[in-house]
Amino acid sequence: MTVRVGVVTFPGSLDDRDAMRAVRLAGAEPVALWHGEHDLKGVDAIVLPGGFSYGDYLRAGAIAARSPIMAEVIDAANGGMPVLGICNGFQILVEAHLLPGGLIRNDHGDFIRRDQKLRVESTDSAWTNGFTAGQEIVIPLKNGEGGYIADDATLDRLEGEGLVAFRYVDVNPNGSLRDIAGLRNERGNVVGLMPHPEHAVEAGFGPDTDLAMRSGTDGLTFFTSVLKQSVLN
Amino acid sequence: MPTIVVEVMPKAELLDPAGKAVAGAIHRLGENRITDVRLGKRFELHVDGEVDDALLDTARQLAADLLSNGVIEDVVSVHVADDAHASTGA
Amino acid sequence: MPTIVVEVMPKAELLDPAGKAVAGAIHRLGENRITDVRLGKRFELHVDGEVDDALLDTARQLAADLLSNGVIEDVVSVHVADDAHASTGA
Amino acid sequence: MSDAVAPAIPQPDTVDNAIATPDKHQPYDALGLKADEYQQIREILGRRPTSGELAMYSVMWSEHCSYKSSKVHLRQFGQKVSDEMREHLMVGMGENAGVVDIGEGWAVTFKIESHNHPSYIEPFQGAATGVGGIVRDIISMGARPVAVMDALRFGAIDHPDTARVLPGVVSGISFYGNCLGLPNIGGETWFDPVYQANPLVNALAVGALRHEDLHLANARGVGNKVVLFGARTGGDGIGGASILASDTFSEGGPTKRPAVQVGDPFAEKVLIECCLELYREGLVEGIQDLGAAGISCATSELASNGDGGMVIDLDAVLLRDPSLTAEEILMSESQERMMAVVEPSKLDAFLAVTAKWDVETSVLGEVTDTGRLVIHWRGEKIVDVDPRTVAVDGPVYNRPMQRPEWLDALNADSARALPRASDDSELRAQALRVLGGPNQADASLITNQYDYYVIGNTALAMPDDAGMIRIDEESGLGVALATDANGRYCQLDPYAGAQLALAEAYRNVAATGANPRAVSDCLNFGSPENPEVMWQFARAVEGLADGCLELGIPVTGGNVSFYNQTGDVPIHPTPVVAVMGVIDHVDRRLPSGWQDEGENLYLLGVTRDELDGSAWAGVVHEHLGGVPPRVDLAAEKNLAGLMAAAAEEGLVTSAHDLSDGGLIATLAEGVLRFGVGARVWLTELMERDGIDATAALFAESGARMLVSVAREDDVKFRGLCEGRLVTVTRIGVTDGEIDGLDVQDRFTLSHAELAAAHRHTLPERFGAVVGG
Ligand SMILES: Nc1ncnc2c1ncn2[C@@H]1O[C@H](COP(=O)(O)OP(=O)(O)O)[C@@H](O)[C@H]1O
Ligand SMILES: [Mg+2]
Repeated sequence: MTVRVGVVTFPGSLDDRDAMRAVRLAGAEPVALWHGEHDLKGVDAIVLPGGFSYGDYLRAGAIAARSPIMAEVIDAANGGMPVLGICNGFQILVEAHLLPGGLIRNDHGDFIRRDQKLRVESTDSAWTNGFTAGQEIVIPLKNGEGGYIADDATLDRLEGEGLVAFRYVDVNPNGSLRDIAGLRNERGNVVGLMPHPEHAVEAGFGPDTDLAMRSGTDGLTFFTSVLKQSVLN
Repeated sequence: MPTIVVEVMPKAELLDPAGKAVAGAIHRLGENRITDVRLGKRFELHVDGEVDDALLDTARQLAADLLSNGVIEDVVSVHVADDAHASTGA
Repeated sequence: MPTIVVEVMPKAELLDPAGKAVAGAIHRLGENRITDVRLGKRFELHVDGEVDDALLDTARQLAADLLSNGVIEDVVSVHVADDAHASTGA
Repeated sequence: MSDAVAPAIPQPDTVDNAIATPDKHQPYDALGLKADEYQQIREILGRRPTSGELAMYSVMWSEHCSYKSSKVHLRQFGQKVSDEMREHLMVGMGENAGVVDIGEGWAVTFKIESHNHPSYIEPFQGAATGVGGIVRDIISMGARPVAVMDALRFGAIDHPDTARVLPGVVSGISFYGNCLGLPNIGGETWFDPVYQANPLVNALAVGALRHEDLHLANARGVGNKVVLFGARTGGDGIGGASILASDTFSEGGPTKRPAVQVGDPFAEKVLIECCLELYREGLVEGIQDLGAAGISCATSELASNGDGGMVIDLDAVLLRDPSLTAEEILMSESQERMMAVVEPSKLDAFLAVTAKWDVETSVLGEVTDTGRLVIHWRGEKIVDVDPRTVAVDGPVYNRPMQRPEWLDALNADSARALPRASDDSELRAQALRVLGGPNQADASLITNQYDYYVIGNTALAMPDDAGMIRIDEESGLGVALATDANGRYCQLDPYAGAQLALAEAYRNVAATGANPRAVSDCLNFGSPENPEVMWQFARAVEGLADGCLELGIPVTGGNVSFYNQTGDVPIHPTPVVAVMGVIDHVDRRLPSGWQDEGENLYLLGVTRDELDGSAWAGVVHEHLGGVPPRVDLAAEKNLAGLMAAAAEEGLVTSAHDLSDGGLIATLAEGVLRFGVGARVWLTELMERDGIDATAALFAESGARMLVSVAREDDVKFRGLCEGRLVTVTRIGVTDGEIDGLDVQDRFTLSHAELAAAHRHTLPERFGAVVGG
C-alpha cells in the first residue's frame, strides 16, 4: 500500500510543488490539499510547505494558521498524524500552537539563503527516525523570519525533554536562541524546522557536496522516515 | 471615519533584534540618552459607522487572537484614535 | 524609565499590502464593520534620565530621518508615553 | 497629512465639453508633451483632447512607452535577420516579450526591463516593482514564470548614497522575487561614479510554456468582454496626472499624488496562479499586463492589436481610493493588475476562477469594430479616440546625432602608457587588488539574499557563469541565461562595447554547455536630446544588431531607458544584453569551478595585450582610455560550438569564461568555487601570444575560456579543439596539495588570501555576510 502524504497549498505557498516532488522521490504518493477546504482526503501524513502564506505581512504564518484546513490539521496532529512544517510551515505550526515559541525577523535584518549545516538532535520523531543521533546534514535554508525565540523556561523545557530536533552548526544564520533550527512535539509526530529538506532530495538540484556540485540529498531522509513510520503503524 | 488603534509590542523579556538594530543606529548617530529601543506594530482599523462598546470588544478580541501572538508579544493598547494621531484612510 | 513613543504609518494614498492582508483576515473571520486596516510601526525609545524639550526635538528629528521613510511613510506621533501604554523595557 | 474630507470630485471633461471649449488651456507641457506633439493630437482628433485623452496621449507618447527616439534605430533588430535566426522564433519584437522554441514542444519567453529612476527615489519599492512588472510581461504571454535575474549598476562603492541605494534595491528584489517563489539565478553588480545619482536596476524574467499555450495581447471578437482583474486601482505612481484635474478645482488645489508605486508580491503570486488556471481552462482570448501607463496602455494596445475598437466604462474600475479622478484612473500605475478579453459565454467560468483565488475582478466593457476606443465615466463620454493613434502611431524622431568630440582624445589615451609591475611581488599585489576591485569582488552579500532553490529546477545559479533552469522534468531539457554589459568599454566605443556585451553573455551561456539561441536587451543611456548620447545609442544598437546577425541569434525583445544622467552628465552607455541558450539535458551542464585533483587546466583562445578599459587599468591605475578589446565573433562562435560538444561528450569537468579581471580572476574563482588548489604556468602562453605577464594575467581579450579536463579525456579534448579551430594551451593542473593558487616561478596566493581579497570588499561597506 502506498503511503499518501498531503501537501497543503495556502495562498502564497511556494515550495508546495517541491514538497510534492520530495514525497514522490521518497516513494510515497503526494496529495494536494487546499487551504480553503476542510478535507484531508484521507492522507497518512501532512506537509505544510514553505512560502509566504498571505504574504506573511502580519506575522509569518499567522493568517494561514487560521485557515479552514488548519482546523483539520490541528485535530489530526493532536490525534498523532505525522505533520512536518517547513519554514513557513514551521511558522504556521508555531502560530497554531502545535509547537512552542515564536519566529521573528532574522537578527541581521535580511533574508538569507545558504547551504546550512545542521545537527540532528532528536531521532525520536516521525520525520527524523531515519537519521542517527548527532548526524550532521546539509540542508538549504532561506528565510527572512527564522529567528527562534521563546522564554528561558520554555527553552529549558525543550532542552530537558529532548524536543530540539535540529540545531544549526558552525553558523547561526538568523539569531535563533540556542541555535535551534527545528523542534518536535512530545509525541514526535509534529516536526517543524526553518531549513528546507525538500530542496535536498534530488542530485543536481540540492546543495553542493564534496563529491559534486549540487548533489546533496540529505533531505530525503525526512520523507523516507515518515514512510517507514506510516508503514509500521 | 472612526479608527481603532491597536498597539502591539514584543514582550519585554524577549529578544527584539530589530529594536536593538535601531538603537545601534541611533547610538552611531551620537545620541546616547536613548538607551534602548523596541519596535512594535501599530494597527489602524478603519470602521464603517460608530465605534460602540461591542465593536471595541471585538477589536480587543482581534488584537489578542490575530493581531498579536501572545507567546512573544503584548497588546499594549486598544483605543479609538483621536484625530491627531490617525492617518487618514485611503 | 521614561519612554518616547514614535508612531509611523504608511502614507494614506499608497498601497499598504500588510494592512490589506490583515483586513482580509478580519473579513474572513466575519467582521465586516472594520473596512480597512493599515499597519505601521511603533517605536519605544527608552530614555536614561529626563525627557526635556531638546530630547523630544531630537526624537522628532530621528523619527523623520531614521525611523521613517518620508517617501512612503508619515510620522503620525512623537510623544512621551503615559505608563499605561508603554511596555516595560527589558 | 491630507484632509479627512475627500475633495469634491471635479466634473469630468467630456468630449462634448472639449468641442464646446476649443480654446481651453491644457497643461500639456507639464505632462511632458511638446507643443508640436500637442498640436498633432489636436489634428488627429479634429478638436482639443479632453483631459482624459490628454492623459492617455501624454503617457503613451512618452519616451518610455512610445520609443519615439529609439524606434528608427531598433528597426535593425527586425531587419538584420537570417533564416537561422528566424528558425526558432515564435514571437518576435513588438509583443510583451519574445517567445523562442526550445524543442520537445516547449517554448521559452524572456525579457529584461529597467526600473532605474523609481529605484533611485525609493530603492526598495522601485526595485521590487521592477521585478513585479517584468514578471507580468511573462505571464501575459501565457507562460509560467520560472526564474528572474537582475543586472545592477550603482554609484561609487564608498559614496554614502550607495549605502542607501544598494541595500534598498537588493532587499526590494529579494523581497519581491522570493515572495513570488521565483528563483533568482544570476545577474550583475557594478559600481562606478557615473551611476551615482542614477543607479540602473534592470530585471529579467523568464517563463516556460507549451507551444499551444501561447497567448497574445489583442482584443478580438466583437462583443467579447474586457475584464480588469488583480489589485485595486489606487493613487500609486500617478505623479503628474493630478495636475490634469487641477484647474477644475475651485480652491485648495489637487491632492498631491505620490510618484512611487508600492508592490504586493503576494497579490502577484496569486495573480500568477490565477492566470495559469485561466489559461489551462481556456478562458482567455487575449491578455495584457498593466505596467507603465496602466489602463491607458492596456486598453489602447489591446484594441490596436485586435479588431480596433473597444468601449469601456471607467466607473466599473474597482478603486482603492474613491477620490481618484478619471484622468488619474487612466494613468494609475498600481501594480499587480491584468486585463483580459473574455468570450461572454466563458465569463462565468472566468469569474469563478478569479473568485477561487480571491482576485477581485470587474468587467469594464467590450470589444467593438468601430475602430474607436470609447471611455465613459459618470455617464459621460470622456474619451473617443482611434486607439492606434495612442498606442502605435505616436511621434517618431530621428534625433540629431554627433560623435563626441572628446572621443578621439579618450581613445588615444591607451593603457599601454601605464606603468606595469616591475617585479613579481608587485604583480602579486596587483592581482589581489584586482580580485578585490568592486566590480570583480564576490557579490555573495547580495546574492545570498536571493532564493535560488524554489521550484527545485535550478541547475546552475550564482556564482556560476550563467543561471540554468530545467524546463522539462521528464526529459531534462533546460535553458541557461546570462546578462552582461561593460559600460567602460561602451564609453570607449559603443559599437564594440555592445558587441562585447553580447559576446560575453553569449560566452557565459556557452560556458555551461548550452547552445546560445536568443537575445533580449535593456539599453540604458543618457538623454536622447543630447546628440552625443544619441550617437552612442545608435552605434550600440548597430553593434548589437550586427553582432546578433553574425552569431545567428535574434533579439526577441527588450527595453530602452533614456535620461539616465546626473545633472548634465550621462551615464556610460550601458546596453545590458541577456542571452538565452538551450541544453538538451541539464545533467550535462558544466560547473564554473573544478572539484577534482590532478586535472589539466586548459586556456582556450588567444590572449592579446588588451588592457585598455580593463579592470586592471581601472582598479590599479584609476584609468579609463584607449580602445576596447578586439571583437571576434567568429572565434566566439567556434568556442561556443566546442563547449557544447565537450559538454555533450562529457569531456570537460568545469568551464569558466574570462572577462573582467582577466585570467587571474577566472583562476581565483575556480579555486574558490570548491576550494581545490591549482598550479599554473604562464611561460608557454606568454611566448606563444607574445605578451608579458601583466597581459597574461590581466588582459581582457574575448573568446577565451578556462576549462578543466580529466587526464583520461586529454587526447580526445585536444582533438576536439583542433577540429573546431580553437587555440588551446595547457596552463596548469588542479592540485589538492596546493593551498590556493601557485603561479609558477612568480608568486603564490593562499586560499585564505584569495578569499580575503575577493570577499572583503562588499561586506566592508554594507555589513557582514552571514556565515562569512
Ligand atoms: N532595446 C530593445 N530591443 C529590442 N526590442 C525592444 C527594445 N526595446 C523595446 N523593444 C520592444 O518594443 C516593444 C515595446 O516595448 P515595451 O513597451 O517595453 O513593452 P511592454 O509594453 O510589454 O512593456 C516590446 O516588444 C519590446 O520587446
Ligand atoms: Mg507589457
